[in-house]
Amino acid sequence: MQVKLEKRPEPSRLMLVVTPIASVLLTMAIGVIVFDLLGIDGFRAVIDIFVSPILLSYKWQDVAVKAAPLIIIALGLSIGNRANVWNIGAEGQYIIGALCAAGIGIAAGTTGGPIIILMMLLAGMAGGTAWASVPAGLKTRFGVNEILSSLMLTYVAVQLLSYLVGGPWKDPNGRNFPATAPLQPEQTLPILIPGTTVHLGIAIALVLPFVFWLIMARSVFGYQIRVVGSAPNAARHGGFDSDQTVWLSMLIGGAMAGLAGALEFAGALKAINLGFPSGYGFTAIIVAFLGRLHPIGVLIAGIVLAITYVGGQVAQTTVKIPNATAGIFQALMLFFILASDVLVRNRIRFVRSPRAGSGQAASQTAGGE
Amino acid sequence: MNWDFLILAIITIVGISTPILLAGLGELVVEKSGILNLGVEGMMLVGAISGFAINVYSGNPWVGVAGAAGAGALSGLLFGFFVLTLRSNQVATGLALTIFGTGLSSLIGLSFVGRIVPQFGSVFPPELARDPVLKVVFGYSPIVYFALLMVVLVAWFLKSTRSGLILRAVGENDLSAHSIGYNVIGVRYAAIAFGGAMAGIGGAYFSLVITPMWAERMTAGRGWIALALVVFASWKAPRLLAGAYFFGILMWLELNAKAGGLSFIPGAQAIPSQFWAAMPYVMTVVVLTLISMRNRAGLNAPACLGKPFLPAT
Amino acid sequence: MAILNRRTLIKTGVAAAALPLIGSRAFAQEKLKIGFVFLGPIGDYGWTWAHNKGREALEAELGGQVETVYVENVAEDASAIPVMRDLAQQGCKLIFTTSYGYMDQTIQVASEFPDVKFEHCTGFKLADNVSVYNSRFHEGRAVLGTIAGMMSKTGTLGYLGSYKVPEVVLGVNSFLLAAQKKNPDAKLKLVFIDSWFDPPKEAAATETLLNLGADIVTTHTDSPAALQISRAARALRLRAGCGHVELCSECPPDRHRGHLGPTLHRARQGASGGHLEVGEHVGRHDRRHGGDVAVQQERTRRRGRRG
Amino acid sequence: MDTELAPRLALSGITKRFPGVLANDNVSFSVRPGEIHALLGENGAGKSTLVKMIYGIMQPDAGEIRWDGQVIRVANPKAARRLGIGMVFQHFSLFEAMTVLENIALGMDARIPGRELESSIRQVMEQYGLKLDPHRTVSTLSVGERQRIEIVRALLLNPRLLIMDEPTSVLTPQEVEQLFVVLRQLATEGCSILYISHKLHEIKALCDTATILRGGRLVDTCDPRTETSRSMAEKMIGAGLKEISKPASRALGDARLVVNRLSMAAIGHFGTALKDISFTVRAGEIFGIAGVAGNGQNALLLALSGEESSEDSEAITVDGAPVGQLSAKQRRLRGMASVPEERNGHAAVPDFTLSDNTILTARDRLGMVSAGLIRTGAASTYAGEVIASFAVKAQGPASMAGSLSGGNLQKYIMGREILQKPSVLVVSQPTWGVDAGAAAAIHQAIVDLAAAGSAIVVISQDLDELLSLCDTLAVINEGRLSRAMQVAEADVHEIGLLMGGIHGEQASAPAREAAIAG
Repeated sequence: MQVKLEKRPEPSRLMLVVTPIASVLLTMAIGVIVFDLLGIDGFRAVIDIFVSPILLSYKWQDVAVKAAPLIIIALGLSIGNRANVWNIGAEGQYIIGALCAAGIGIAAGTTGGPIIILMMLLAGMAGGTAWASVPAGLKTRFGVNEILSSLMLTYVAVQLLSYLVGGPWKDPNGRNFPATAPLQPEQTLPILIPGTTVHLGIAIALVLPFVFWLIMARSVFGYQIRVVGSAPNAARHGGFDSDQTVWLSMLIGGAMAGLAGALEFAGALKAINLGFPSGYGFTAIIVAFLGRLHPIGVLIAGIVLAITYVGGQVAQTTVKIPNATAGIFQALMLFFILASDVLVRNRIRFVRSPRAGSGQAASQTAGGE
Repeated sequence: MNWDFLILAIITIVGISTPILLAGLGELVVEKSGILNLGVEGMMLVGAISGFAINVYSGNPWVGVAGAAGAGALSGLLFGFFVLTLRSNQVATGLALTIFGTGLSSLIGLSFVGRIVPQFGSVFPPELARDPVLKVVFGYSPIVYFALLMVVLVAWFLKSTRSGLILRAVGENDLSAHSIGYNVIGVRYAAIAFGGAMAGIGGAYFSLVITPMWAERMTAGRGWIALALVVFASWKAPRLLAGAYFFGILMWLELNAKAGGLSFIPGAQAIPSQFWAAMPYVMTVVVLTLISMRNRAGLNAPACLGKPFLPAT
Repeated sequence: MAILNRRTLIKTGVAAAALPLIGSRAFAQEKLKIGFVFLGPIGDYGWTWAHNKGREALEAELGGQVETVYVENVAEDASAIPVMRDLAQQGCKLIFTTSYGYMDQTIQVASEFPDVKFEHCTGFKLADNVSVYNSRFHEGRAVLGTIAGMMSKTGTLGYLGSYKVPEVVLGVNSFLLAAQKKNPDAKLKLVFIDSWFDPPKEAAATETLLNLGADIVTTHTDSPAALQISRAARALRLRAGCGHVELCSECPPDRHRGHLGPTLHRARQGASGGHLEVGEHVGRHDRRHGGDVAVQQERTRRRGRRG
Repeated sequence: MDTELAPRLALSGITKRFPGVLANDNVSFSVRPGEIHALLGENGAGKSTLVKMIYGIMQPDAGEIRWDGQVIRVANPKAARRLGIGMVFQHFSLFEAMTVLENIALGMDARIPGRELESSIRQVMEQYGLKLDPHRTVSTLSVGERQRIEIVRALLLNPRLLIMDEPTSVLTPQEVEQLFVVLRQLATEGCSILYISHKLHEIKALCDTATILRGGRLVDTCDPRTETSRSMAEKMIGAGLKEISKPASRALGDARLVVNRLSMAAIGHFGTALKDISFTVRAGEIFGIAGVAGNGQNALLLALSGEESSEDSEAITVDGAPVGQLSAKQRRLRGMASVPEERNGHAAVPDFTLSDNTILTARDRLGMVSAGLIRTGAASTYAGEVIASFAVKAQGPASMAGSLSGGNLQKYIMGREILQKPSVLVVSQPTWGVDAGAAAAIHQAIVDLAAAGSAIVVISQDLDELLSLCDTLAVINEGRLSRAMQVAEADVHEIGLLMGGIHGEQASAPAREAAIAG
């Protein structure tokens, strides 16, 4: 007997929806077992990480603040991934976006108001776009692998941030700590719900998935992205230029990451220090996959991931596990969702081992693996 | 500048280069087989804590290193299972492995904070290892010599053995290799396990040699530098060695820039330390571009790197 | 930040504003819940490690009276706010925010929870329910400098700094000035690694300092990497030693201490139902009482500023 | 056993059936030691299936294979090699970044130390005059040199039968000459050669015997040296062609599509360059392009559809307007439509619904887009129209394209283009793998479209189809197009010669050399 994967004629829609949910549940189940084995109250840990942030209403704003950048970045990345363009440098684009917004803030001095805020957001998008244009250009011009180039540029961005906040942009009143001066209150994003930290960026993160959904489902551009990812030759036949697709998907990914950086800066953190690069750009890749590269899926996945972050902090104080543990859960969810792609596209069949030796058998088993 | 300065500089550079050399060497073999594993940092951390923990229990650093290699290989195989058997996306799975390894090592490490471990003795007679001059040759941890040995072995393996030839063939054209009759998946599993083992030893170098202790995230991003290094070395083992030491020199320059002690390089103080810190990545992009600009002829980038293996059924 | 071996503090002034943090009632039955916001992992062997030791000592000493919780790896930005808020919401009545970078966040959250007392380490902003505490690290540094001045053969001293911030600079100056009292020709090689915690970089930087001629290295970073490196560098007759954490010549992780004093003292005050008064508390290291636990009141000054 | 009497290889009654196709039907012939034996036939005649069974890649359903007189079963290629059967594939795939030596080592069944292998390679190369540096990287080699690697690899096994599958399709004439020298030498040494080709002049020049297959059946085994090209062509494409149903003569209008000296470089190693292609299609005309597969049909389709644009904008004109440099999208706006031969993944996206698949090519002409947004209603309506008009068996516009049978998908794709009323339609293999009913429907639709005044180009390997459908016909061979012939006056034998690479006076030797040099 061997396990054989059999390609489904059509991807299973049921599996498409069931597998992400199953991945989360399976992750929780494994969490309970593993933690119990480690002598930690596994049930409590899993509840705290996955459920407490939902039950405790005062945690909602924290979840929202964490989810916003994840969702926005993941939306941009999911476009590229759909077209088989692998921008994994969103972290760098996020950093550059925040720096550009900070540049506008610093240049504006004490001036504030909607115009300045708008300029900051636009500058953030421009910065992220510019940073993403390097791998896009290298890819279309010279065929440079965008996975590697965009990853490398992330670390260049980190150093640029380090240089700026520790040098030219250092807060003169900051006791020499490497950080920018806090934004003027008139330069920060408006708070939508008084008394909370829910800022404008969260509204943007809630609206954008629907905009992206509209674009992906209804626009010619979304169609182009889907065709290029699904059947490149058909895309060429349909008159869609592959270089253009690379450019657009990279730049949109960069713009979204840059926007997220600007929003995080102007809405949540209000100053940039060396701790600014917090890995949102990488986690967003998980969000994009967990959301099945679908804008609404990304919205939900972003919230789920944010819950695990917030829940991870809860679990630190309750069952006393290190906060990196939340990463185990995030990784497990992603492992499962990626693995379950197999089920979406294939069904599993158990077949008898074919007769060895004959040429036919050899060719049958060749693909079965 | 005097000799002492030079000798100590070399010792520092060799020290900071060794973990990226080890992890890079493993990743080189993995990438040569056509797989891109972005989980190096995670595998290094798993190796660091495993090596440390096993050293605590066994009291023997050698056993610790072996354990680190085993744990690294296991985490690599986890990646392999998803990527090879279930054919999940390599990029996303690799990132997940890094996150996973970071979390797992923190969790395991909880009970190892503050423990003391036995350390490696010198492989050479102490007179040699401590000689003010000869220590530049004899004064390193055994893992440093192991790393150098592995460079030679990997270079020989890839260039001169049939197994190495098959491994390269699999990375170059998996479908052809498959049609000739080679076991593409099996070769890649082996490569990934080796890559994990080397990353694990690289991680153990932190927890057993550089700073014999366990601390969360103690590899501090060196796994990403190792990834850059493989590209910088254009997938050649001898160049990887040179590249590792070159990156080591850049890291050393960064520190010297911060120390303001760079009087021996005119004007160097004016260069922000971040410049040196960014150099490995910038140069990697430049090298990558040069590689891609020329015809692929004579280049080593594995043609199947990062692409899924989809044999016709 | 700092480090502290703290001892304690005091306070004065203002009692008017000071809240009866813990009122006298109820403490017999109800445990005082104390929260800690940590910058690094508790396994960093440095700043956070020492603070956590203080937390553990607190539980050991006041076991029945207090319950402690902590959150580690909290970034020094706005994301610390929800963490502090969460601790307050969980019922902590006393919260230690253990790094300078939490200053504004502490002030903000404190304003939302007037009945919770906050103790912020190394900052300078006060509020009705926010005190700051710190140690006189420079005194310890001066002791180190004195020793270094007397023992160094080469007259070149190494100092592994983290960030070029006032506290660190203060330590550097006192170290060097003290050393120069003993050896007027003493010179200092100084590296800032722009990080509190990066063991490989700390290790390499230490080697760099040794390479630049230093035969004694002191550190103001969090991991013991520098100590381990200097210890390994046997060519130096004098092993380098000792950071801000603890004066010791055999450094490894088991010998670190710190932070205990002020932490303990303040918590003890709270747990015993006494008033915690707001102010600036500065502790001094005092080995006579076992170093870490000794607490002495030294000075109190109430400042007018509020966050 | 007596090798003088027993043929080296003898096939008798070999039959191989695939779902829906009888690939080989009771084929019998034999190959003597030292004989160069041609297997001649059009694409789909069953040559490849036959040699795959000899080489052990497939097993016959019936019949027996004798080797030196003994009945054998060739389980797999390795077993074939052990018997002494070597094969050089038409589309060999080598490891580009590796050296010649490494490539050969990888393909050997035995582990031979590098130095030893190198000396045997050098020996083989010297023996047969094959020039190749074992240490060169494959990516720096020409296609002919790459083929030499495959030949050397096969020769290292000291084969007693060497199968060559269309070996010259990628070679220059000089390389072909060199190859023939090697093959003749091998034959004189006693190695039998089974030479698959459709090129009549090569077979006449090289082979001792020719076995001609058509439609999976053996038509004849003859001596090519005594046959004429014409007689072999006749056998290859079928002398007994069914009655050509001449299309009712239509009044043709003005020239709508004019291709003028269109040239294009080859894409990839196995692509075919287009050389100086010129033809004109008038309104109402159906223009057929015949030829054996792999002679530039794909390149021509891509060049006409706009997926590959030409450097010369005047090389292609539609209704007088130059479109050579326009993109596929722009050409479609000018009224050009095209249907490539590969349905899944090229003409249509299998993972998309039929409705979404209309958007691929019909979005601009049929107003399915407004302000950058797709009007899904319009797409769905149009998909429904196509399904209804072309009797496509599908659940409806929401069906996945990949779930349709080949014939239905082809009808859908043809319908999608035809209902757009293009002024020029270029279609490749319109009825490939399509059942008779669907084929008739597609043919009718093409005729109707022409009757409505469109200019139509049909590229097909099915000569019957072209003869019955087209007004005019030309043959493509090695990237060149013959002169156009009126189907009504066409000489089937001449077409056969053209398909077999006999260019007659049109492709004189000097012109050919010049083209290659350029």
